[in-house]
Amino acid sequence: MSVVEARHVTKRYGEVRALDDVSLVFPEGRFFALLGPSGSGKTTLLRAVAGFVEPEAGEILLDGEDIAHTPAHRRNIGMVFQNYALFPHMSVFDNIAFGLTVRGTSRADARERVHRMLELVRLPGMEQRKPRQLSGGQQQRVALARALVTEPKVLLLDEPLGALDKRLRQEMQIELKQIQRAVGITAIFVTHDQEEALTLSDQIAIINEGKLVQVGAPNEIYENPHSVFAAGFLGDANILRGRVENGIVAVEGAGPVAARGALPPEGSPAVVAVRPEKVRLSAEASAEGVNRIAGRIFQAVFSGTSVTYIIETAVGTQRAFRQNAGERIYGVGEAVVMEWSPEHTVVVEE
Amino acid sequence: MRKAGLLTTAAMALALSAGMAQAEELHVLNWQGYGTDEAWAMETFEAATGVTVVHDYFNSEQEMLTKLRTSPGAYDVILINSAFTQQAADEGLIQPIDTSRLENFAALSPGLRDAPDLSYDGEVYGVAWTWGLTSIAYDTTEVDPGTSIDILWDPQYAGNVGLRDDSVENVAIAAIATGQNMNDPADMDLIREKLRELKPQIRTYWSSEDEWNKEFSADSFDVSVYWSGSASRSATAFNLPVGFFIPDEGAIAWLDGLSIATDAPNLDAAYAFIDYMDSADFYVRWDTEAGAPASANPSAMDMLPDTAFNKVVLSRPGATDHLQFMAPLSDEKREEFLEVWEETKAYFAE
Amino acid sequence: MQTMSHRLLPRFADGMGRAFLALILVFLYLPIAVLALMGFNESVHYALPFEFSTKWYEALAGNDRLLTASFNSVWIAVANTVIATVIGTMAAFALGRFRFRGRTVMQLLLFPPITIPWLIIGTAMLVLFFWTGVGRGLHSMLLGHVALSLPYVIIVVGARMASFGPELEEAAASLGATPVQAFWRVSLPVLMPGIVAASLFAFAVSFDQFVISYFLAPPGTSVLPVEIFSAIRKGFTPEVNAISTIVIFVSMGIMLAFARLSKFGGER
Amino acid sequence: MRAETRRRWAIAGLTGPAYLWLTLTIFLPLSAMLWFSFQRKGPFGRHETEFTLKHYEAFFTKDYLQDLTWRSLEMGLQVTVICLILGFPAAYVLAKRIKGRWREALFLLIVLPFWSNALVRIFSWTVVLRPGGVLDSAVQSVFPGAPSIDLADSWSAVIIGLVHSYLPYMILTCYLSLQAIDDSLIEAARSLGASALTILWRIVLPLAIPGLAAGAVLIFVPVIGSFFEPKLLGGTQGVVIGTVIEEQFTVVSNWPLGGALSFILLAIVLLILAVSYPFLKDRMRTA
Repeated sequence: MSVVEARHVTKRYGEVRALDDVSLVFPEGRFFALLGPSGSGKTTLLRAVAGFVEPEAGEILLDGEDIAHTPAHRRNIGMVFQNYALFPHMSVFDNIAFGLTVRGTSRADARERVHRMLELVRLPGMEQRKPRQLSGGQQQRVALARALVTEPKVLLLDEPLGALDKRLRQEMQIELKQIQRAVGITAIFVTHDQEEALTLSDQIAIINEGKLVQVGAPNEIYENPHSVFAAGFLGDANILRGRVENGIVAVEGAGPVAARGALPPEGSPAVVAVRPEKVRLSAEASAEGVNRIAGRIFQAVFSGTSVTYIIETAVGTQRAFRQNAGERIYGVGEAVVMEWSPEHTVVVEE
Repeated sequence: MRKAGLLTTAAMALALSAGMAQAEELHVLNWQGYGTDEAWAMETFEAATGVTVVHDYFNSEQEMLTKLRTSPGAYDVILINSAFTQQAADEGLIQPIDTSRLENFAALSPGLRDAPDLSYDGEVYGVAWTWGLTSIAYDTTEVDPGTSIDILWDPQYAGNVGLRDDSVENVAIAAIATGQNMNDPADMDLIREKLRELKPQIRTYWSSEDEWNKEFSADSFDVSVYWSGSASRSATAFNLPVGFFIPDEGAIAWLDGLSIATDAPNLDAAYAFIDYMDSADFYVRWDTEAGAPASANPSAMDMLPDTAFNKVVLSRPGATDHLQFMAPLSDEKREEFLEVWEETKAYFAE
Repeated sequence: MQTMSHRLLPRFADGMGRAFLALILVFLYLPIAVLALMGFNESVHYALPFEFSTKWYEALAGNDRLLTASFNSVWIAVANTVIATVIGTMAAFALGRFRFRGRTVMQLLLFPPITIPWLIIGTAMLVLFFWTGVGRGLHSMLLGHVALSLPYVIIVVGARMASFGPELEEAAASLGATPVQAFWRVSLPVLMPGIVAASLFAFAVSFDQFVISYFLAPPGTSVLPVEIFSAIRKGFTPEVNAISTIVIFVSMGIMLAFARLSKFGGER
Repeated sequence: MRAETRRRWAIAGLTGPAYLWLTLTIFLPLSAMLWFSFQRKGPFGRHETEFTLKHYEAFFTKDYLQDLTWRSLEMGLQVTVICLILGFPAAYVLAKRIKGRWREALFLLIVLPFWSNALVRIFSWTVVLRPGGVLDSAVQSVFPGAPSIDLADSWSAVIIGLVHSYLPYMILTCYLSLQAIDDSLIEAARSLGASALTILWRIVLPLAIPGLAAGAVLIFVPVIGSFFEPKLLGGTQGVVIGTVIEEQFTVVSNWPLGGALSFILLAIVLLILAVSYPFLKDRMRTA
């Protein structure tokens, strides 16, 4: 098990800063997600760890040793590519054994280890198939086996599940996590899919425009986003903008909002975020009091286990999410009042 | 605008059709640079008759025959080596000549004029024009030629001898060197052996007069089989130190005649042109300005200065005693000669 | 220090690669440069040392034969390119898009014109054209050139065809395009780089075609390669270099124009 | 049924012109030539048609024809291998090491020599290679007193001239197949610990096989049938089966023998392709 660390890594493409002074620690044995929209620089960071991108400044440490300028093939890193990058001219066996044979592992030993890997990814007996004879999910597993067979210090995954359909994707997410745990390897993966990041990872780093936005455990970021971007990119959020007045946030058209934690100084603007599932709805006509907004149901999206309401209010469209626990379901056009506790109101940066 | 355009088009069409009717053309098929296409000669002829001379060229006798066969009605006058005249007549490619229409015919040297090879079925098909020798040329600054054909085999000139890549010519040389009739050698094995002995002598083949001049200038050979007319040109027009001699064993002589194609579109001009070609006026200017083989017209030969190349070469006592004239060869003979020569070349290349 | 060497090595290899490419270019252009230079050399025998002269270019201006031949060459090459590209692309499209009986045979039939020495094809054409009364001439040369260019066009466009499936046309059809519209608006633009490459091939095959032209050239008319061949055999003068140099520069211009108009040779 | 009929018409309409053209100008004349190769005499002159195998027999009874055929095959092999050794790395550098505008410009530069006249280029080589020529003079001016370089009229000259003529084919075909290799495959191999050499040998080369094979065929086949390059550059060494075939047509009108030798050459080419096909087929499909 190894620890990877990026220190002040900067990389520019022409005028564009793909990575701007990013420092991050990828702890041992954890599944770490780099989450961000496309073009955010998350892939550049992954490729810098892999050795395909040479940073202009900064260090990349693998177990304390700077590897920023070590060629990729000397880093002992396993990587799963977006489209798997399986060698089309080689059999499954040759693909998986490739990393072993280039290291001079004996054929018998390689056979043994490839066999074990295929068991691990649940593809026993597939050695002689060619990549084009495999399904997408099978190709994904072969790519994983190939990346793991050399017992690398780190496993890198570049949008590994992007090419699979939803159902297969959910299966593979669970399996990937299991395999990672079983092997106990430090894993870093890049995704733009928040749900995938939440499901798979022990730690998430949100990246935007080459900069680190927030790092933490999934629930930590979820419950405590530091910025509007973090709140909106990981999960859904109702954003309210106001001004600090008398130790409370006054939002024009919605009344006062009490929030958890420290507020900006008196008189300055403040932004708060509330997760839709934290919002309660009632049919009361009056909306007096703290953390209450009156509105009208614009749309109710029913999905069996839950209902998502889209509500028109004086401060724009807001959302509320209710488990289908037998409560009454509001119809379109009904007047409602949204209500939530100050505990669930987070002050965020713009 | 439109009217003007119409007018020009009409004028152009008129000019074109008029031009077609008026400009009489004579189509000549010959080797390139072989007398008939001297610019001044064509101008003289056009001035006298109003007929424009247009040339097409061939690079081998077979090509000349192929062109005649595949383009009936395209040519008027054709230069044909007397060894091929009968074949062309036999295939119906050329027509018998009414010698009474040629003023200069009577003045031609009888031996050449009445050469049997120029006649077929009792009629004249080729008008004797020029004759010449294929013999040995040498670099006057480097070589003392002696009088024997064995100079080609002399180890002193190993790697310094030039041959033309031509089967009939080389078989003939070997036949002369072994004292045989070059048109019907009795002992082909002897010829084969003699040719093989040339292996250390030869470095490259030449295929045209121009190439000969270039190779000679680049010092690729000092002794070479060559044509008398070309040697004359190399010496007079190009100022190369070329000597030419007829060995005691003999040399190859050839006779070129002018013939008229079967469907010649411009018969009158053809007769006029042939007559002009056999005139002393034409020949003397050709030989003195460019260099030419010997003329079939003795009065033309007489008008040359005594220092003229052809006169010098032919004036050596006994020079013309052992000349062998190229005779028509059957297809089988040609094929046999070619096979011997190709086999020899393969041996040279080993 | 160790990290430094890692950093240098790929750059060093890159430099070596570029140097190698440069050497290849030198090799490719050496005779062409010599050819161009000799067109400005005084000596008719290509003798060195070099003496500058423009006399061969002056002579060229008066050499109707060579100029007419060049004109014929360009004319045939252009006509050939148009015909071969159009009917070759049609065939390549059908071979690439449809599966039908005889398709493999048709693809195999493209190889004889490439594999059989042109000499043999040329003489064979001569005989057949003579017998059937087609005869010799610019028209029969054009017949021959198109035949030799077709396999190249079909193969090159076919390769491009293989790079995309029928989905694009299906998408167009689903949007209401007729097959013909789908071809013009979707397939053709996607095929374009292949078609451009193929047409350049066709142009080159024709423009440099010596053997076929040699056999099919009618009396009195000729094309550039045939003239050059005759010139090599009978009195090769630097005029030939001069015209070749002009040809190279003109074709360089055509190529560059093509390259600007298309993505030929760039990213796929 | 109507769709099927329409499809048939489309196929016929699209392939018709090209294949009709090829039939009239290639296959019919070649059939005529094949027929002649079994005749005693060529198409001209007056004679009876007479079936004979003698032109094919000639090949098997005359050693020099076999020797020269072998020589041509050797020439084809040498030229192909040298083009491969020079062309593949050049294509690799071009496809994988050079980006953007430069790549396009260099690509154009490499294909441009196609548009110069082959005969004149071959002739230029004689000026370059002869003693006292360009190469010799250049070497002499850099190393005065060095032994004179004389490559003219030799087998090497033939090989150099042919490599020069055909190298762009190899670069072109290799470039196209190298460009099609996804960079992520190379990165995958690097991440698995493969050195540059291993990647070249185990990933790039196998995947570039179609390009290499296409280049090899496009070079090997015309080279073994070539005749004017050996003739102009080779001196006494420039004798190959191509020159023999040419002479059957131009020196004597022995079209039957020329045709027979050509068809034998064609048979050898097809045999070589057939033998290498099973090996190539597998490679072609995956890539």
